[in-house]
Amino acid sequence: MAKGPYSEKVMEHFMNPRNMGEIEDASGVGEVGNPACGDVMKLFLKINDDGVVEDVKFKTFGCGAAIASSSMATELLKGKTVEEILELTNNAIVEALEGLPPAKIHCSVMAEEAIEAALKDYYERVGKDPKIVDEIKEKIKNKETNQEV
Amino acid sequence: MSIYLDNSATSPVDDRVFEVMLPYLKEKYANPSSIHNDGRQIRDELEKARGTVASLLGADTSEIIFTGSGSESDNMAIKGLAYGMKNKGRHLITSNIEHKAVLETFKYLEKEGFDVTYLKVNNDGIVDIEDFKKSIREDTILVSIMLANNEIGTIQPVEEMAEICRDNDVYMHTDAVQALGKMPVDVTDLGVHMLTFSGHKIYAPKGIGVLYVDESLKDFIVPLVHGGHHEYGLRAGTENVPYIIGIAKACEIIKDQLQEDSKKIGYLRDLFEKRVLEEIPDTYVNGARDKRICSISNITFKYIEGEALMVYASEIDCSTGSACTSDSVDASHVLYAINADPVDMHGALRFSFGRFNNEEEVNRAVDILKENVKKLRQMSPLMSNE
Amino acid sequence: MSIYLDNSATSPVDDRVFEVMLPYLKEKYANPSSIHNDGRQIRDELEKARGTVASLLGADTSEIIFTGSGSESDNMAIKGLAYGMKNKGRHLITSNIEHKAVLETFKYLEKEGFDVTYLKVNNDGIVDIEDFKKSIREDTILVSIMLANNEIGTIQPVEEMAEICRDNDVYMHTDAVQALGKMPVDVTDLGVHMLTFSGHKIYAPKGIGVLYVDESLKDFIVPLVHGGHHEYGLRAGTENVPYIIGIAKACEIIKDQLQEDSKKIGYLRDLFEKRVLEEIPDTYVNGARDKRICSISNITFKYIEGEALMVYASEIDCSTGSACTSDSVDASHVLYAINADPVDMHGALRFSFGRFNNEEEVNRAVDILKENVKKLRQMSPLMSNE
Ligand SMILES: Cc1ncc(COP(=O)(O)O)c(C=O)c1O
Ligand SMILES: Cc1ncc(COP(=O)(O)O)c(C=O)c1O
Ligand code: FES
Ligand code: FES
Repeated sequence: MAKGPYSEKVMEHFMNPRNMGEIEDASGVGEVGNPACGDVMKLFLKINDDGVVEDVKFKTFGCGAAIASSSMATELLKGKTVEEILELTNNAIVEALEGLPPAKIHCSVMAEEAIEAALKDYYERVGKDPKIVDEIKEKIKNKETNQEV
Repeated sequence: MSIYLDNSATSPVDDRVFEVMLPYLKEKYANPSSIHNDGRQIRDELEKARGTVASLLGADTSEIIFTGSGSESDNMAIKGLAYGMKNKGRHLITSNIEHKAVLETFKYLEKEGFDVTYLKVNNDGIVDIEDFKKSIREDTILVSIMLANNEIGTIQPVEEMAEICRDNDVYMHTDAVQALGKMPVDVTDLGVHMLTFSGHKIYAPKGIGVLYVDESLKDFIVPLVHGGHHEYGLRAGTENVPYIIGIAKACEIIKDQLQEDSKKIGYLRDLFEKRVLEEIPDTYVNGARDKRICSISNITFKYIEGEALMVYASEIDCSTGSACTSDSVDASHVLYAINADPVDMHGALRFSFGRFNNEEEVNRAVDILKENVKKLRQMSPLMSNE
Repeated sequence: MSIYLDNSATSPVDDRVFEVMLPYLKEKYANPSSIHNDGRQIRDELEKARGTVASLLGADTSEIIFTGSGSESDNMAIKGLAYGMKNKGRHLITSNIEHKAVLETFKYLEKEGFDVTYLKVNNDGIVDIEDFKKSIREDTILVSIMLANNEIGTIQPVEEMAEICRDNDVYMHTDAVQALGKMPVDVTDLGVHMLTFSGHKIYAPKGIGVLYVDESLKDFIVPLVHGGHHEYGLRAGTENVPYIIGIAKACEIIKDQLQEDSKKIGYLRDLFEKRVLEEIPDTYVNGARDKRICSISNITFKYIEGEALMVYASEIDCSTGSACTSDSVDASHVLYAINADPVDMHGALRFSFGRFNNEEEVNRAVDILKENVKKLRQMSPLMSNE
């Protein structure tokens, strides 16, 4: 791949995005971003009765970093349980992509937010309080900062 | 080989320009300020080059100042006059679609105690003459409005404005960096007091600019670079002889073939635009199509993001906004100024055509765009159905 | 073919420098600010060049700013810091043997409300450290003293001064235009905050300069040229890529062969001087002979006028005073400063040697001078007898 602003991994996912498209009968859909800001990410999750991600698809309006982050996110999501999903931070996505330019880090944050939004939608659909998502996230964050100390 | 449709960002050096520069990078190296024969010969050749540039612009030889870039010329004109005339008044006028070299200079002068009016443009990307008239005050000393915009190519009514300036005893500068070589540019016809252009947009190298300064103004301009008496005492520093010889040749070529160039470049641009608009749905042109220089086509591809398209269509060299802003993720200030749709704005790309493009390249570029716009739209959540 | 002994006015471009620049005047023309692949490749190469320059100076890559000339670097350093720090103080210190690019900048700043001390030099052409210490005040913000003088070649005690500056919380700039390539120049060893040099004195082309700026200072410097974010926001304008690549190569060569160069150049200069002093009566060297860079020999030929000798000995390219003052009939401010005899002063010529001179040229030059000094002296009423 030609030398560009992005790592080879980013370029690879950008040019050949995995799991692009929509899921008709999704268990949860998350949409984040604002078209006026130049980025929208839509994530479709299919979660089975065991709480495991069976299928995942995305649609993204945005730059290469946004598209690559979406694609990488879907790969990381597949086969994970709901709890495991929530452990997935934007840092993990950036790492898996072998880095993003500083101006483009927010594109990976968007991917994390899209996952959260999709999960909340899933919780709502199965009749659980979507706030759980925030609580779990909070716990994970605390654990991380404790580890750093 | 990439298809270079980014001639407004910078142009290749014309072979004829390259050829005349060569001896000055080799055996003709003497300092034009040296009084020995080798120095004097270079001085003569340098002054002849100055005359060639003057002749293209309809100026006198002594009104041509060589600088290190278009940006430096803009800065020198604006700061030089503002500082030189600050006792006469402290009000300055410009537009909100100027190049950064102009806008940032005015922003700096605001901090220095000057008062700046930034004129709005209409949705076509053109300054309104009535607005302009109203903005002139008793204490206005300088107006700087670009001749042609670098992102959408729109031509400003500089001639009319310069006349109004002269009636009101106000000085007028124009940034003609994008205009020169694409339309007739004559300082007498335009009636401006100062005019900027840059070598690397007219097939000369990067790192040389020109500032035309009306003879009557030369005593008032405060230099940016003090020192030796180079450039009539307005810009110190040993002259960049090779590039001066080069930019003069570039001017001579423009004098010779402006009509031929504009016809060809305009034909290619129009062919490109026609095919894109017809064959790729949901696309449109930004800025007035009828009041543009022949070289620029700024096109919005709805539902996708410009940089993403650039990477997908990587065989094509083009720009999102101006090249200088590529390190920021902000959308272009010019598209904002013409009230472009805030979503569509992100899908705008600038294609700029030049002397060395050909029809085959243009057709290939359209085909590449077609295919990749389609691919990216399939990913876009903004498209209602696939 | 003339004998070029004017390398301090300007130097020929080294073939190795020429070679590496060529591709950037031809196919490698993309704008380094463009985000397409061609642009990014040029950006990488440009930043590599910045690293090469930094490495010669012992600086960090991000401390190197490319400008349009030595004069621009001097102006940028001095005005940039003066304006940036004017709230801290308004006192500036320099010497009276600086290059015009420095002196005229300080004269301008005096008009702008700054207070400037011009240090005298002794008869050797060197600033006195005790004088310097005494000149520092509470409100001193900047000292600018050249590393080597361009007319007589004397080396100033910049390292000692920089240490005193650091002790007193004052910033120090040095103009190393003549020093680079003739003696070791390392910003860490020197301890200066800013350092200027110019391409065309080190076998790169005219029209490019470098300013080293200590990282900690970059936020305070007010740019001369506002606009795009080029050069860390300190100098707007599309980069002169060919010359940047060229000046980096010139630096690489210096890093490689400084010792070899200085040995050879010093040998030729000493041979020249020895023969002139021995074989032409009533001649002497201006400035300290032992504290000089290896390349310059400023010689007074009593009883005759320098320009006349230059014309008679027209096969030799050399200078009366510095090249920049050649359009005035005033004698050199440097010779005044060292208290040169007011009559003799007019008979002074500067011969400056470089990488591409050879012994045969030097010997021929002496023979030519010998013959023509004799001829002119026969015309001179100042000679008691022939
Ligand atoms: C000591 C010194 N400083 C500054 C300059 C100016 O350099 P430039 O001609 O590149 O502006 C010169 C040479 O002209 C010089 O000798
Ligand atoms: C309209 C306009 N003005 C000024 C400039 C600055 O010219 P340069 O890059 O030579 O500084 C440019 C191009 O970058 C331009 O398009
Ligand atoms: S989508 Fe906005 S910068 Fe990546
Ligand atoms: S002798 Fe002619 S200038 Fe002095």
